[in-house]
Amino acid sequence: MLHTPHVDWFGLGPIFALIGASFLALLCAVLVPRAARRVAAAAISGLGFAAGIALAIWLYVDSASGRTIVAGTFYRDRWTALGQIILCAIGLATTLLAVEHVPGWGSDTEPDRRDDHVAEFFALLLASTAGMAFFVGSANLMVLFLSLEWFSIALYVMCAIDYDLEGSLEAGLKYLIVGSFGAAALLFGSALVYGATGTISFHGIAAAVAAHGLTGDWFLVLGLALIIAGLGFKMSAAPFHMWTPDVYEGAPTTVTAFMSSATKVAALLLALRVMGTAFPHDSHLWTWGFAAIATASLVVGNLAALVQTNVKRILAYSSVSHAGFMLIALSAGSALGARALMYYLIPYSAMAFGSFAVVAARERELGVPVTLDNLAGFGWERPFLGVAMWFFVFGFAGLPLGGGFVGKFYVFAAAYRHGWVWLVIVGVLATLVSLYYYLGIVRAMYMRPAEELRVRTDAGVVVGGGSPARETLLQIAVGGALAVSVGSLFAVGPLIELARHA
Amino acid sequence: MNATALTSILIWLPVAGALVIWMLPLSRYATGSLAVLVSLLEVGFWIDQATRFDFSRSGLQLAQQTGWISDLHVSYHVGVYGFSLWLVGLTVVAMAACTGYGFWVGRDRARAYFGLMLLLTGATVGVFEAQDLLLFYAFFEAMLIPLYILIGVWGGPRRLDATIKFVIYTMAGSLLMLAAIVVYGLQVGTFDLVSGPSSPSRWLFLGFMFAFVIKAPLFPFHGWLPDAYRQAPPEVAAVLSGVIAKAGLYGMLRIAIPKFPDPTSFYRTSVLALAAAALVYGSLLAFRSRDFRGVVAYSSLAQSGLIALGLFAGTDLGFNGAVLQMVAHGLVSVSLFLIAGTIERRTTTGEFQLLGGMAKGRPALATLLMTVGIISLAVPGSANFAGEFLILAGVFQRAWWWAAIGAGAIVLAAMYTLRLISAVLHEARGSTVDDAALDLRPGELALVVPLVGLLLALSAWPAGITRHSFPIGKAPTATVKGQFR
Amino acid sequence: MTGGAWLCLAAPLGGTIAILLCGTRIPRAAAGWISTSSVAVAFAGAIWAFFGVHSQSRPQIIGFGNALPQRGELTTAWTWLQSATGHHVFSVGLQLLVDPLSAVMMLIVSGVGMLIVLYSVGYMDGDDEERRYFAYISFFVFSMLLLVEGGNLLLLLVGWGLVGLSSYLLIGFWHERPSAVQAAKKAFVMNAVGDATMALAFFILIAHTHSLSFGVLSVHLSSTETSLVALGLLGGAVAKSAQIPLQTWLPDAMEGPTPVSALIHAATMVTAGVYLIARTHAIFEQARTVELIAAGTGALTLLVAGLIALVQTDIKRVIAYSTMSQIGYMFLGVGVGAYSAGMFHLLTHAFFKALLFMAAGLVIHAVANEQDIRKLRGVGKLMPFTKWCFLAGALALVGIPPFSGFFSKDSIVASAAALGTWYGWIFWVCGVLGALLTGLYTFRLWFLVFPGEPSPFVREHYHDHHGREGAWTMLVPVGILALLATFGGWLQWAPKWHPFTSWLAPAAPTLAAAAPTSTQEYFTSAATVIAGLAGIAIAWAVYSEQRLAIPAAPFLRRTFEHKFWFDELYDAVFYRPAAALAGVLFREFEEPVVLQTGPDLGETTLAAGDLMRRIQTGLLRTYVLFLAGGAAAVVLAFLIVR
Amino acid sequence: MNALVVASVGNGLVWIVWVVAGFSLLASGVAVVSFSNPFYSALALIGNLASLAVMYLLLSAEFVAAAQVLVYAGAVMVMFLFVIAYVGPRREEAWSGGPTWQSVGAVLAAGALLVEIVVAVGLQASGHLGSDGKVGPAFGTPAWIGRVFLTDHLLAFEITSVVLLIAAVGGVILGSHARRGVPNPEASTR
Amino acid sequence: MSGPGVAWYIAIAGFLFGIGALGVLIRRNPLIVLLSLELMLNSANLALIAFARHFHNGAGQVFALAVMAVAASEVCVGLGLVVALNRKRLRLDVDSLSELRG
Repeated sequence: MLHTPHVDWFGLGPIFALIGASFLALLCAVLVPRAARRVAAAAISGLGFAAGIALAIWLYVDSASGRTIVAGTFYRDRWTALGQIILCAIGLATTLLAVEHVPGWGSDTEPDRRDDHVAEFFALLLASTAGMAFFVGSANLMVLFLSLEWFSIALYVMCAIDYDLEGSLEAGLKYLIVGSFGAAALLFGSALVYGATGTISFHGIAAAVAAHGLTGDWFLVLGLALIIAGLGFKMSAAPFHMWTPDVYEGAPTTVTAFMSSATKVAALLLALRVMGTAFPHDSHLWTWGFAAIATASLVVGNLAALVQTNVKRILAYSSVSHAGFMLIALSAGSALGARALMYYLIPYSAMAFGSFAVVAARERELGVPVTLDNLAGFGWERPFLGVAMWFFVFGFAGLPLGGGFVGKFYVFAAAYRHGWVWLVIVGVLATLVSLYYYLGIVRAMYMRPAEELRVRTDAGVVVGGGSPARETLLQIAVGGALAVSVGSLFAVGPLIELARHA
Repeated sequence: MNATALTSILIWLPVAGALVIWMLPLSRYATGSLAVLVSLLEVGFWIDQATRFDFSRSGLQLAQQTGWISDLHVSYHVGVYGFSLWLVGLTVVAMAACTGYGFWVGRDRARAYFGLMLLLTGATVGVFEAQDLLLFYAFFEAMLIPLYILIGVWGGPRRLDATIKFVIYTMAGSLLMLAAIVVYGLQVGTFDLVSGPSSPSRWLFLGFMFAFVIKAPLFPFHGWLPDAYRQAPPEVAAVLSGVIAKAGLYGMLRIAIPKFPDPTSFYRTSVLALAAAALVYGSLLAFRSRDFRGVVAYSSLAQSGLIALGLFAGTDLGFNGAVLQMVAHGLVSVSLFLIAGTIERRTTTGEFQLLGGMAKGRPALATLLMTVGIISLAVPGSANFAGEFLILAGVFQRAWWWAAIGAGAIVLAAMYTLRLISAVLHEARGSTVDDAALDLRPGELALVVPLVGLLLALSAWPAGITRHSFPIGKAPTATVKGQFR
Repeated sequence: MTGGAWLCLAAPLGGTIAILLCGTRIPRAAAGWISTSSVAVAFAGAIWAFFGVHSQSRPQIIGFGNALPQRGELTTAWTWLQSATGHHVFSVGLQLLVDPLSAVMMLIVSGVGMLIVLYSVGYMDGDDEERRYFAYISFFVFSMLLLVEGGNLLLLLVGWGLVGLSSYLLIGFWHERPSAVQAAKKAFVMNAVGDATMALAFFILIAHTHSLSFGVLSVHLSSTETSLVALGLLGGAVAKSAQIPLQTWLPDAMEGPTPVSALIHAATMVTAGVYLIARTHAIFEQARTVELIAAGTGALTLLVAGLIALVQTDIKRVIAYSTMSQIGYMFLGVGVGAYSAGMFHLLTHAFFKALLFMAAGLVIHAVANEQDIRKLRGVGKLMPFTKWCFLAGALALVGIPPFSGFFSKDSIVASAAALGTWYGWIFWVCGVLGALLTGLYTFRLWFLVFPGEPSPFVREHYHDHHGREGAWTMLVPVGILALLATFGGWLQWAPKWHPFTSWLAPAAPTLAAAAPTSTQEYFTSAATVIAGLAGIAIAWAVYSEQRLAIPAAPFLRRTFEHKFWFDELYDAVFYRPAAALAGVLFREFEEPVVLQTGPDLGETTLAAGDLMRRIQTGLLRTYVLFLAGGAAAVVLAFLIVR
Repeated sequence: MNALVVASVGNGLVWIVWVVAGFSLLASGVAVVSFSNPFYSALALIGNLASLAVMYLLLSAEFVAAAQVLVYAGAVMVMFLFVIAYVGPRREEAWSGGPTWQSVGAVLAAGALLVEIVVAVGLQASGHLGSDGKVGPAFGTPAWIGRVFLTDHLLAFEITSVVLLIAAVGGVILGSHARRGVPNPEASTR
Repeated sequence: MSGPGVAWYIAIAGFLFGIGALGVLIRRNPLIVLLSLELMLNSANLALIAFARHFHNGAGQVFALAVMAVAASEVCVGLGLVVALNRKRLRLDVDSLSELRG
């Protein structure tokens, strides 16, 4: 007499694929001999993500009309599917990036434990992606919170997985504590919203607000504010961004690449969904709220990035500023804004991942943190990576080398449609400031005189990247990112169609 | 071949060339010759385009349009008008010469270098052919990227500051233009330049003009100019002052003036004042500056001012003169910078104290520099004279004092140009000028002589451009008022 | 006849191009011969054109825009410049005009030019950049012919500018000499001023008539505009013809080789101003005041130049000032409206002034390029031929009958008298005084240089050319010109026969007001001749026999030596202020403001960035604090707005 | 059965219990934050949890209360105490230093949040909150909870398990002693 | 039922939340910071339960239970980190973890 709800297994397909792969990878850790473990786990992870992409695409094609499944707790629609495609793609790229240099290897001085936690790393990668895949589809506050914690916890561990390095541990702890605080805020907010409306499902909330005229309800407003704060933390928007540079710098670069792209995608997509479906009647509040947060992010991110020398920090701050740009789209609170955000996310995630991947490559060949100084000459030694990097940073800067250009254009258009010329101006000025450090990276890679190329590493003096290991898979990953970021400039039409139907 | 395809080919052929160069591991020599070949092909295609162009018809010609960003009505729309045809011609010719120069001096990191030069060619042609605001903006920005790297990598000792300054300045302008583009496009519902209606908004006009006056540049927005022109490699400086600067002026002619008629007339006096200021100020500073490139740099500031005078005079003579002057001055400054480059290669400097007496025993160098210099000071009968005469005659019809200022500036131009010529060629031999400093080599002649030849041809028949920049038999002002439709 | 015109124009240009292209592949001398022959061909073309006009019996309407019947023909090669303007089309063709006036000028330019180029073959022999010289000089002849043949105002301006250019090139021919380069620049810039004023005048015409054909000169504009146009043209003429106030470049221009001085700065280019006024007399007659200003300028210049010439010690500079003063006469002539008289003086002046320069050139050439007349005493004894030729030129210059100057100069002064107004008589007096001065400085030069025993310097430095006073290429032209200077004036004696005037009548008819009666002619001739003789007598008394001592007037002498301080004036009023202004602008505006603003803004931004960095303390609690604070802020805002 | 209890003791007693529980809740909370020795803080937290459980009972959520006691006071706190013991007691002055604006800001921010919430509650209480009626006897019973878990919130239930698993893996990765590079004297001594 | 209304419970929860936040903000010992985080989560739980009571629906209680599990997981990872820190012989003081800054 217990009516368990019908579970749409296919609707959860991508997630199950990822979870399954995750478990398999975990099994590798114990079953597969150490020699083969890395390859096996990597292969499983790759296949898992591939399967995820495939299923997500199928899902996109199949679910033209969105609906909720499993007792209205999860959305099965193109929106979710699209998000899952992007996330799985990032995961796949991360796998490629990780294979040849898995975080958690510890230092090379101990060859006997070079494969420490290899399988676990891939398991966590898959698991966190699965969590995000859940996150973007969650249909009520509880699932939202749980899936958030799901991928957050996985990320905490991934950040700290290089625990022989103090920086990694520090990053992990900072992320954990700040993140838990943010989660607590979000949770309390959810509780208050629940208290105001008596339900936790997005649709229910909107319905209740409409029904009882709760638009200005104290608890509702309070909860909304706290939820925004919690999400703002995840998308690392100012002033909730402070953890970002430290964690991005401290975490293994592979993980950073994954976080900087995937987390933002998930957080922004979800924020858009929540605001749109659960709080449409309070848009007068959250549009302004997000506009303010966007402005703060643009100002803080760009200004702080100007004075950095560590490339990972620069990129971290730039990701803060880009959170600002995407929040402009979000704050427009219109269909155009949604499309703008959807579109922006594609080239952005590609560029963010790609740029960190390039940094990772440099880091691996030098063995020291990458700074503007020891980036000198990189462009000439590794032409492909160099070109890719300047495509990425110019794309970040909104120069027409990639989708970033059209993305900015879209965002501004959305802002103007919403009647916010001032926000357009802010964005424009922010872009102008950002040029300085983006150009700085290119300058470091190409324009420094040769004698600056000698860098000191703990392994003594090496001429920058004297004979770097050829990391084919890494280059493939970067190439993919490059293809996406450039391709999105030309394929604007189709991508927008995707977004429009989502 | 399909005539309209030419328009796109002119843009994308060099880009494709750049990609090929980056993909294939060619030798320096092969790379260079490939690049030169492509740039010559460009010239060929342009000639083909010019022959297919119907100068008597009004409206856009050889146009191509395909959707790009459908929901905001942004499209890939390219085509040419009479005047843009001439500017495209200027671009391909100048780029061919400059690429050739790079080949001749054997720039290191050849693949990167020539790829960027080709990229620059494509982007610049795109600026002059784009008929959609966003596309125009894209190309306008795309020019910056190769320029940034070209100056920053192959430039002079203080190149880093120069590049940052240059890019930030120009981007400051063009980003405001982006804002203006967004607003305009969403207001009128299309980003298409041909079908887009005119707008009365002064703010938008200022937004566009800000980008153009920085690019051109006009006084006092030329803060980036002296460093960039001094630090860039000579051939890039040539492109900068000869072609890129014209993009700003082209923007005024193609967008600012026709799309914003009321603001144009409202701000006419102010813009004319800026232009006149640039003319006089540039000439004065050119007269005092102590090195070859300094003189040319400030003189091109002055020339931009002059052309802007012609454009904003809003008279038929002014428009025709401005177009002619754009082309003529483009050729002149390209030749001058290339000659400056050859001189710097021989003497390692452009400082006037260290130069002098180079005419002795270097007839080719002397003759070419003399010829170009004379043309650039607009001696009556030269193409530049024709241009300046029309411009000033045109602006005279607006108000006599503009023409008076211009006439005064012509005298100043004579002063600084002659100073330049004699500082390099005449009087006692400079300390850096030794017998090792040979006369121009055949390769260099092959680069400069064609340019000078074009200038002389243009001097013999300036009407060739003034008659064919706007539909024959239709007054330019009418054409502009009608937004070139 | 147009064929002749085109041939006349094309030949020298062809010569230039040929010499340029051949470069060092031909011997130096060959360049000279190419140049000479090209100018000779031009002369042939000129003759062809002349007889073409001559044979054209009836006046006919030619494409002037105005329907006045003229003699001559207008021929267009192609449209040089064209632009719509309003409903009209402003179009300028590359067109030549052959009419009595231009025919005469073509003859003078190509004829005298031919002789002088031939002379240069000898004179420049051995200079290691001979080829460049001949390329330049042929280019000058081309430009000058373009000037006189140009069929519309713009083309005239083109020729106008090109002669200025070639004059610049030739003055600065010896470009190792700083003085030469300076002089060249000075000449060019001062002419550029003239070009600018002409251009402004043209702008007015375009604005009102949409055309620059000569015809528009006779259309009626408002009196102000007419005067402005005339003033603009006058400015050009004054600059080109080295009249006050733009005269200072001419003496410096003597830095160029002597043949250049003979051709450009005596015979042809400097007289272009006279031609311009004669050509555009229609507008000047509409603005009579301006025309009289021109006359006044001439009168003033001829006196000032004469006075300065008295104290010059450089043989060429003396002649240069005499040129200025003679052109002053011409301006006086065309100014009062006696165009034919002015043009006639232009013709004779071309003969005798070229002669004087070239004779001087012979001397300079023979004594190792020494030009200081105080060292050259008695050179005549060694160079008899030169001596007599020079004497002929000198007498012609002073205007002693039967030498040519007498016929031309006197009718100018006479036509001044013919005005009969007060200023007319002032002009007349000036003219007569000028004759006195002319006699004085000319024969000062003569007595100082030629007669008497050769000075030791001369003996020491004199070297003949294979037993002759110079190469035959130099002597022949001098001889021919001596004959022309002597008999050329008989072409017209105003009171009795005047073919020249009637020839010019269709193109530039003399104003009735300026047509002197025979009595005025005789009277004036007597006055001027007496004045001239007086001048000669004084010169003889002072410089030959030392009968008289020069009155010690130090102030006057200094004034004359400083050329009335015109150079100093311009330096102080124009050049220095401009240079100073440029310097100030650079120091006070360009560097601190224009170049610095960007970097300053950048610094400020970076400082702000540094602040951000300091907030990023690395302390976990700070981060949580910002998270909490941010949350609190958002909550507060929402609670307030809600 | 608890429903009977509540019914029998009546309002007054409920109020008293609530006040006592609430007081101990806040007091223990403050204690957690202010003890300098983590061990005491942990103990204080246990007290805190206990009083929370009482609150839950008052709110007729027996199952949650029970879970609270078992999961928290049981598992979690034990884990805490183990770690504290392993790390060894370390004293730390209660109020950390750092930049002065830091401490001030800390108090301000926390205070601001607190005040905002309480104010909202106050304003809300005047609104539709306040009232509340009877609940069915089944409310809050394990069975009922179980049903809810397996019907409406099946997904949440599943997710929770995954989260726990991931946390376990993470704990293993981070905490595992296996083949530690850094020598650990304590480990050897132990 | 009678007795204190939901509002009172929420007020308590608010206080608890504030206290927890304060703890996270001012304490330097990671263990105590973790404890403070527990306080915050618990305050949310209290609110949830109270609202569940108010609305008579189970979501709140289920949510609370889930939160407990989550809290446990967080603690698990957090303690793992603390152990790792301790193993690296680092002071248990979050302020000492300021290598990454600027």
